[in-house]
Amino acid sequence: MTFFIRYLLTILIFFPTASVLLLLLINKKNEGLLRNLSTFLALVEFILSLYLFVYFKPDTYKFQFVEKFNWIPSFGASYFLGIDGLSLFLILLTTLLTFISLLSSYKYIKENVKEFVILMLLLETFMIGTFAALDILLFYLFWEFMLIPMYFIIGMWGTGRRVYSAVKFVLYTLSGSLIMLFGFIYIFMMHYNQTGNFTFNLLRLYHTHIPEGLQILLFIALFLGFAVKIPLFPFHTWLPDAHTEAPTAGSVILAGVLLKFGVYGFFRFAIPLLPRASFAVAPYIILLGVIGILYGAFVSIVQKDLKRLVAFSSVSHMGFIILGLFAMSAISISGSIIQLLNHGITTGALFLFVGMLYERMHSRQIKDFGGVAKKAPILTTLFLISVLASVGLPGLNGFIGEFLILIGSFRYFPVYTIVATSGVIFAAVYLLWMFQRVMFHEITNPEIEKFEDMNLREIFTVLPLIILMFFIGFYPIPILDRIDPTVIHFLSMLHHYRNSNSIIKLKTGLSNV
Amino acid sequence: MDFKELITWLIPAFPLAGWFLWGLFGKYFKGISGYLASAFVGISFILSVILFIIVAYSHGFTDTLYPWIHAGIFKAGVTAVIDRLSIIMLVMVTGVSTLVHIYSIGYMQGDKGFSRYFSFLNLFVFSMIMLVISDNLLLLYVFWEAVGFCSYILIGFWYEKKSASDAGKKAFIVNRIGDFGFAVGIFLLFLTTKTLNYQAVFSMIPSIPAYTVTAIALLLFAGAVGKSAQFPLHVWLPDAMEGPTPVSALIHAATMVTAGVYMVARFHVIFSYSPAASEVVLIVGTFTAFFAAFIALTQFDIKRIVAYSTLSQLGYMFMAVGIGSYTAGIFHLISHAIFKGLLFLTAGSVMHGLSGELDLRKMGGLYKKMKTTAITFIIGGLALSGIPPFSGFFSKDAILADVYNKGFYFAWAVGEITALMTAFYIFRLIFLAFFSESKLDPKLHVHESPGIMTVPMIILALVALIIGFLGIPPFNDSIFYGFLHVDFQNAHIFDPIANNAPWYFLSLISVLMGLSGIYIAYILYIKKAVSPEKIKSMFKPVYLLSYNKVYIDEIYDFLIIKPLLAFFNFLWKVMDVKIIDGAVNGIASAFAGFSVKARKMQNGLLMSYILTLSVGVAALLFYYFVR
Amino acid sequence: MYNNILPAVYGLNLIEKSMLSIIPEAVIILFAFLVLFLTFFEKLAKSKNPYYLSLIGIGFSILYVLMLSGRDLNGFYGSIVFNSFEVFLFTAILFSGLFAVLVSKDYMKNSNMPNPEYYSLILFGISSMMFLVSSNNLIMIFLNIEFMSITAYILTGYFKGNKRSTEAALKYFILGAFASAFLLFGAVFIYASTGHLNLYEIHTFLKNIAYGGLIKSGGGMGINIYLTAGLLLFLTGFAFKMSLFPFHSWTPDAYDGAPTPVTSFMATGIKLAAFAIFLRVYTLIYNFNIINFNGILWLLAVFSMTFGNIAALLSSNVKRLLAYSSIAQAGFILIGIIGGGFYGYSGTLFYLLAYIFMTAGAFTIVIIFENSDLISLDINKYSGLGYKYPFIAASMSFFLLSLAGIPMTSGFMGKFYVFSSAVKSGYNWLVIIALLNSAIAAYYYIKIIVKMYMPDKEMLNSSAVNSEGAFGIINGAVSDGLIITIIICLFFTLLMGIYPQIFINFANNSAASLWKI
Amino acid sequence: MSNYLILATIIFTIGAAGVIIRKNLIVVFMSLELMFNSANLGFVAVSNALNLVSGDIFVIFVMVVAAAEAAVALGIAIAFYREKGTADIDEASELKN
Repeated sequence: MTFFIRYLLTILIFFPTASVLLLLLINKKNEGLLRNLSTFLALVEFILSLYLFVYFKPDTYKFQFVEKFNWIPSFGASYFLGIDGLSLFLILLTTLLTFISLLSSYKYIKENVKEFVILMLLLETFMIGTFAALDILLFYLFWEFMLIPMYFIIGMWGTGRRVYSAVKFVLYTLSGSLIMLFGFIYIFMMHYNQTGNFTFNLLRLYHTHIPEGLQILLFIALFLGFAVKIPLFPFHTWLPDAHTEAPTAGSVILAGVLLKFGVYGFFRFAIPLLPRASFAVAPYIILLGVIGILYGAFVSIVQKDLKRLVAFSSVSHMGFIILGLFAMSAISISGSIIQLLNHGITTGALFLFVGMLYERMHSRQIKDFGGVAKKAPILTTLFLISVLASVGLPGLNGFIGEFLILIGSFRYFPVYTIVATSGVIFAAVYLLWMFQRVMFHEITNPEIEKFEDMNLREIFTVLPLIILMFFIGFYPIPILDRIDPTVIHFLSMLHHYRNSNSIIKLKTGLSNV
Repeated sequence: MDFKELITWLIPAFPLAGWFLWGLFGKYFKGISGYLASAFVGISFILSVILFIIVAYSHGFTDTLYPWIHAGIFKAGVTAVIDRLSIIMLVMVTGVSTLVHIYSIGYMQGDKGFSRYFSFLNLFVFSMIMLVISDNLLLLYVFWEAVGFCSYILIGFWYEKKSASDAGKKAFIVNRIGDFGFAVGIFLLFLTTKTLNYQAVFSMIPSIPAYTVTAIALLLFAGAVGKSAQFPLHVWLPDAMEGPTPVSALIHAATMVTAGVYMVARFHVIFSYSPAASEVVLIVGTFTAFFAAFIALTQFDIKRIVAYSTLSQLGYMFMAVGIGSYTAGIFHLISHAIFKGLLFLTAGSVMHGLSGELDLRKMGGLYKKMKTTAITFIIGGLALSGIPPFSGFFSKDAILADVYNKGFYFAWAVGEITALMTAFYIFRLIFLAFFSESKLDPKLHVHESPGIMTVPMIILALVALIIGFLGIPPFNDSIFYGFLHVDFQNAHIFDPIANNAPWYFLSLISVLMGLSGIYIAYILYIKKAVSPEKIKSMFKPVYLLSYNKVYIDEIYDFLIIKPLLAFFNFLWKVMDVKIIDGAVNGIASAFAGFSVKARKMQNGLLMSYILTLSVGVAALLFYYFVR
Repeated sequence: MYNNILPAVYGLNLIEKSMLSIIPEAVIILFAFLVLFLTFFEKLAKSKNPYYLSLIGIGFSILYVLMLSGRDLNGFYGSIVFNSFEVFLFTAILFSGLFAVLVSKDYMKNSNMPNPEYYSLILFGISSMMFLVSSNNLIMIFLNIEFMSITAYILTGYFKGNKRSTEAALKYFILGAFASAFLLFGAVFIYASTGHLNLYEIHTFLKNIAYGGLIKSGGGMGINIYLTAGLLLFLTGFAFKMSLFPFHSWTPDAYDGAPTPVTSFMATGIKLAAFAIFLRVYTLIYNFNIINFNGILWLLAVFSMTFGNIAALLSSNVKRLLAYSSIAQAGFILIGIIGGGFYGYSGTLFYLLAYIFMTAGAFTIVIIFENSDLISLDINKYSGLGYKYPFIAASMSFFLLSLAGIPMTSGFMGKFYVFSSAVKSGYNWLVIIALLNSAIAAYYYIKIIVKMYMPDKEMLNSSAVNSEGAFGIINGAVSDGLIITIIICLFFTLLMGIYPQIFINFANNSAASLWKI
Repeated sequence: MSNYLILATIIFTIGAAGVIIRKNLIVVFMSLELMFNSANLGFVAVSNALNLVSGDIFVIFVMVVAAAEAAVALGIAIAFYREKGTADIDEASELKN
């Protein structure tokens, strides 16, 4: 058992890979077995990941479940894993969503089932690895190879302009990450020049001394990598295409997990490595975030395609998270982390529902719907819950995150915060309007007449998410307790840079009220 | 937790349980769910009465159920504050809710969403209770939004009707606009006081610079404006009448819309320390009172008339809290809850009798057909127009007297005129509906509502009859004042009594106003001494203005909604697709162009290859020697 | 490393040492002749013997390389050296030769070309490359470059009666001869300025000048000019072989026209040998503070990358596409040399090794689906392969991703290695340009993957999936030699991507021995 | 010796020019030979000037190589002529883009 706990992260990372090897042996024809087995394995993975939660010590900021082996000594790269409060929950989210999206695609994925499940499990490996890696090279390996399975999932099972979207997704993200790689290499070499030995160990690189001007340049390099993933306002255009054309499972993973990597990267790499720069540029990044909030909301209001609408809505949501993260106050950062989970849960659920609507109607156009509520009460209720969670209705998860973010950021960026708060209104507008047009009114489209309600599998698919929405909404303490030390330590690493940059803040007129 | 804390938490627990039960297993309960729901709410009514007695003979207390959020220095728990203010609200809310539940059993009979209706009604009661007893602003905000959601879902209860779901959406969004201000207020408050707990906040308020307090107060008041449908955010309430009538009675007359008043009263410390903010409250209240009454003069939809009267009565309450006489405000809140609930229920019963007919022009002479309804309605009307000894007289009069005595003569005058108008439009309604000759279409079979509907109406009527006497003797030595005033001890008294006119003088004026209003209505619609048409033609523009609700909706639609939508479309179609994505694809196609050019170089001719090569060599040599 | 069974070197006299130092090449040449002799016997020539014979030869050679590994020999009066640098490169070259042989078997049979000469030419080519790598003398360099080139010319034109093949040979020959003339002429100037032909001697000579300050005191000006001219012209010759822009122009046509196994051989072996010898020459006689050659290399690298990638973007012929990509790859490899230092050179070697495996793998798959009608190289032919041949398509995607430099592949590690070396010595812009380039490159590699897995319906019927008589496919099954090649390449590409340390050590050893004089 | 080298350079340039401008295959080959031989001249000159022997050795090797190349060249040329029926190198333009 102790062994098991000691190497839990490794087990979590490579269990899906092992499952893939197992699945490779199964005959392509035997689809039922493939589906069930893969889903079961994903479930096992999720249960395994719960051990992380159980054995996680909430009272320390130190990295836990640490594993460290030499990997490439001549680059000073090592197989170095460990999690803190943030990565703990992101890993849990990953395993849960993978399971759910596998469960959700029983009906959606009709051909090449084998390839699909294999890719999904492969993807899981890389996602978990990315969250667990504390060695930059290892992180980058996982980070970038992750694109490939996702690319296949979008391209092979997508709809419409799937190839265009897939390629766009890969190239967009790749270009970002390559610039980011340059930043990493540069810091790596900088550390070498200072200490005379190569290392990719993140905790050591934190102590690299980098002059401010250079920091800003490097920050831009890393920023490009992460901002594309998030996606931050001007770099977001890959997202609607990818989301719209991807299969349901793909969209769920994309929205639920992949978008988190950008924020995770900022939290784990960009800001601690380049603290001065991050304080210097924080106002501008927050500006982008706030623009993103409003822009995403505005554009979603006029969308005609359900998935596209949800996609733009997640642009808006990620804006909130960025605001909270870069406001650099304990409250707002905890809010951002909570909101990361919320966005994963809520948007994931929304995509699942859109997927269900699509499976039944083979259309994503809002105008083709209307009056579904009469035919499918269960679907309507659960969908409504997720919509409200995404609107940020109190009592559901979304509210906690948004409120903490806003109340925390208000201290340092009052103006931006107020603007961002207005985003909440528009969220209500586009989501409720969409919901009304899809679910309410008289039935106009005869197709709706033979619209059947959710079956048991579908209910079980979304139920965990719905429960989580209520749970986080009413009792977020278990989560907040575990992320609090992490956040406090994060800020204590930065805190003596804040004052040194207050001048810059004053210049941009964004100092404390 | 000891007994009183236990029941404190049992009071919301029952409706919550109700919501889960009818929500999940509604279709197994069928009709029973209505009775059970009423029973649940009834239980919490009884419990709150018990709690009332406990509190009345001891002192208030607070109790934390569990810690909810803590992040950094931010802490908030699920905590209840039980003091006289909240307990009075509690009794009122649960009481009215119980009656409305019972009434609804009859009203919603045979609707396919029966259980759904009751589950959401229970959810609303739960949220309202929590709103009343919550002990920190975050919790307040939570349930502030929760009741908003309930009203959204209940207004849009008949979702097939586009108008209904539109109205629901409108309500939610307009409330959101108010809550935006409310939220920012909370942020500012937290920024200055570092806490959201009532007691902690109040204890710090005196030490905070006045302008900050004013800012906070105004922002919070924005929330109240949204929730209590004051001008300019009043637009959602009239549309909200699309919902089932009991819902209008409970949510849009008795309880939710009064939450704003409750909130201002609850934060009396903040408001009383900022005269400017209170001024604003007074102005908004006064204006809305007049404005709504003015619109109500000429409407023909009975529910809308009653709705506008709600607006104007809420205006009165805000006048009260605006001048710092909070007890008067709460008193009017309570009595208004009773008689306005009564009016809505009776209006609903009229609808029920006429199978959904709402237009005054198609009614008349109903008195003979449905006596109970008529009588109860008239009682409500008298209460509304402030005729003694009905409750409205005492409560409204208390407010106007305070306004006069604190020296706001203009506000007082407006109030009196509004009283006249109120009396006029409500009796215009009564006369047109119940007395003047019938204009019903004959094949419509008009019938009195069943007992299950009439009994609650009667009860409410009786209460409306007696509750006013809590208000005597007048002014600050009344029973109600004596009971409630202890909670407003630490309010900052910012304007002294300018003059204390004898109470009978003021009362006389307002009673005269009321009576004259009734008399005008009588002349116009019973005696037909002057035909309404003549007056209509006399004040054509005024009439149109009033009839079209001062064109507010149209103005909003034209000035705000349409331009915004155009802008959003621009953002998407041009900004996103053309500019940003265009740039991305532009780069791609540019590279494609380069590629074609680059492959032109590879033209297959040996000559050009050799040439390239030697040019390369030449370039190398050049690079070193000539340069 | 010192696990060899031969007696210690010290006992041996000069001749014996010299002989010892060329055993691996000698073995190959021996077998080349053996294969050649098979042509005298009809029966043997028809059968598969040449194929197996050459495999055996390569096997022996590898054996000898391993035996000699760790020794530090130089023979023939210092014009041939053998140390861990050669060990590394011989292994690489022999691997590429091995692949060339393995993939040729059924290709030859299906395109009915005469066997033995072909194999012997391949073997000669291998040996010439090995000689080139280990040569340490201007004469030897010139000689072996020509030796290598001539075999390459012949192999390119090996398709009897095939217009494209002949034309490719012609172009390759003329340009090649032209370039080697420049090389030769450069040698003249170097000789004129230093008076030595042995690299080590030139090295010491230049060192004395460089640090003895003869240049500064105007007396050496003449030397300086001659030297500059010589080195530049010499560089031209190498740049041609390394197919750097603007000396690249032969690459697409030659690669396109040649029989694909030969293309693969050229793309891997010749490039490898050229880079290796250039690396040695560069370290020995270029990077003194006489002239700064990094500037020129910088330009060459940037141009090659950019041109290669951009030209490849839209090309729809797989062989040409890979040719252009190889130009770009050459640019990437050059970055390591520019980065310089021990780190950079070992990075270059590592990248070269990685490059061998991924390129050979990619070409192998091209061979499989090549077909007597040469349009079969259009990438549309690859539509839907992912479903008919899952393993092959998957490995193809893997090789392409490796070429694109996606992590988990050797390509990424190599790129990372050379880039970091460049950053180490401060060539930031070069690295940024290179990174952007590899972003562009990703597009056309991915384009092929798209074809294989996400075909558009109308392309499917023109696909190689249902076209008959692909060279690599014997009655439905992909033939063993190809599969073996793919598996080897896959294995190494993956291993170098995931656990590169072994290979890095290997490369470090050889890079360390570059300066051993 | 520099004069010799200049002469060699001139010859080399002539050869290169010949390769570039002449269209006939055979002439191109001859110009290539010219280039090689200019190099030989250079070597001889240098080794003579610095009275070394290695240059002369190099020259011999170059001659050998040149011979070999010529053989291959003619082989290719014949094959080309067979297919195209002409010795004009502009005919070799099937492989492009």
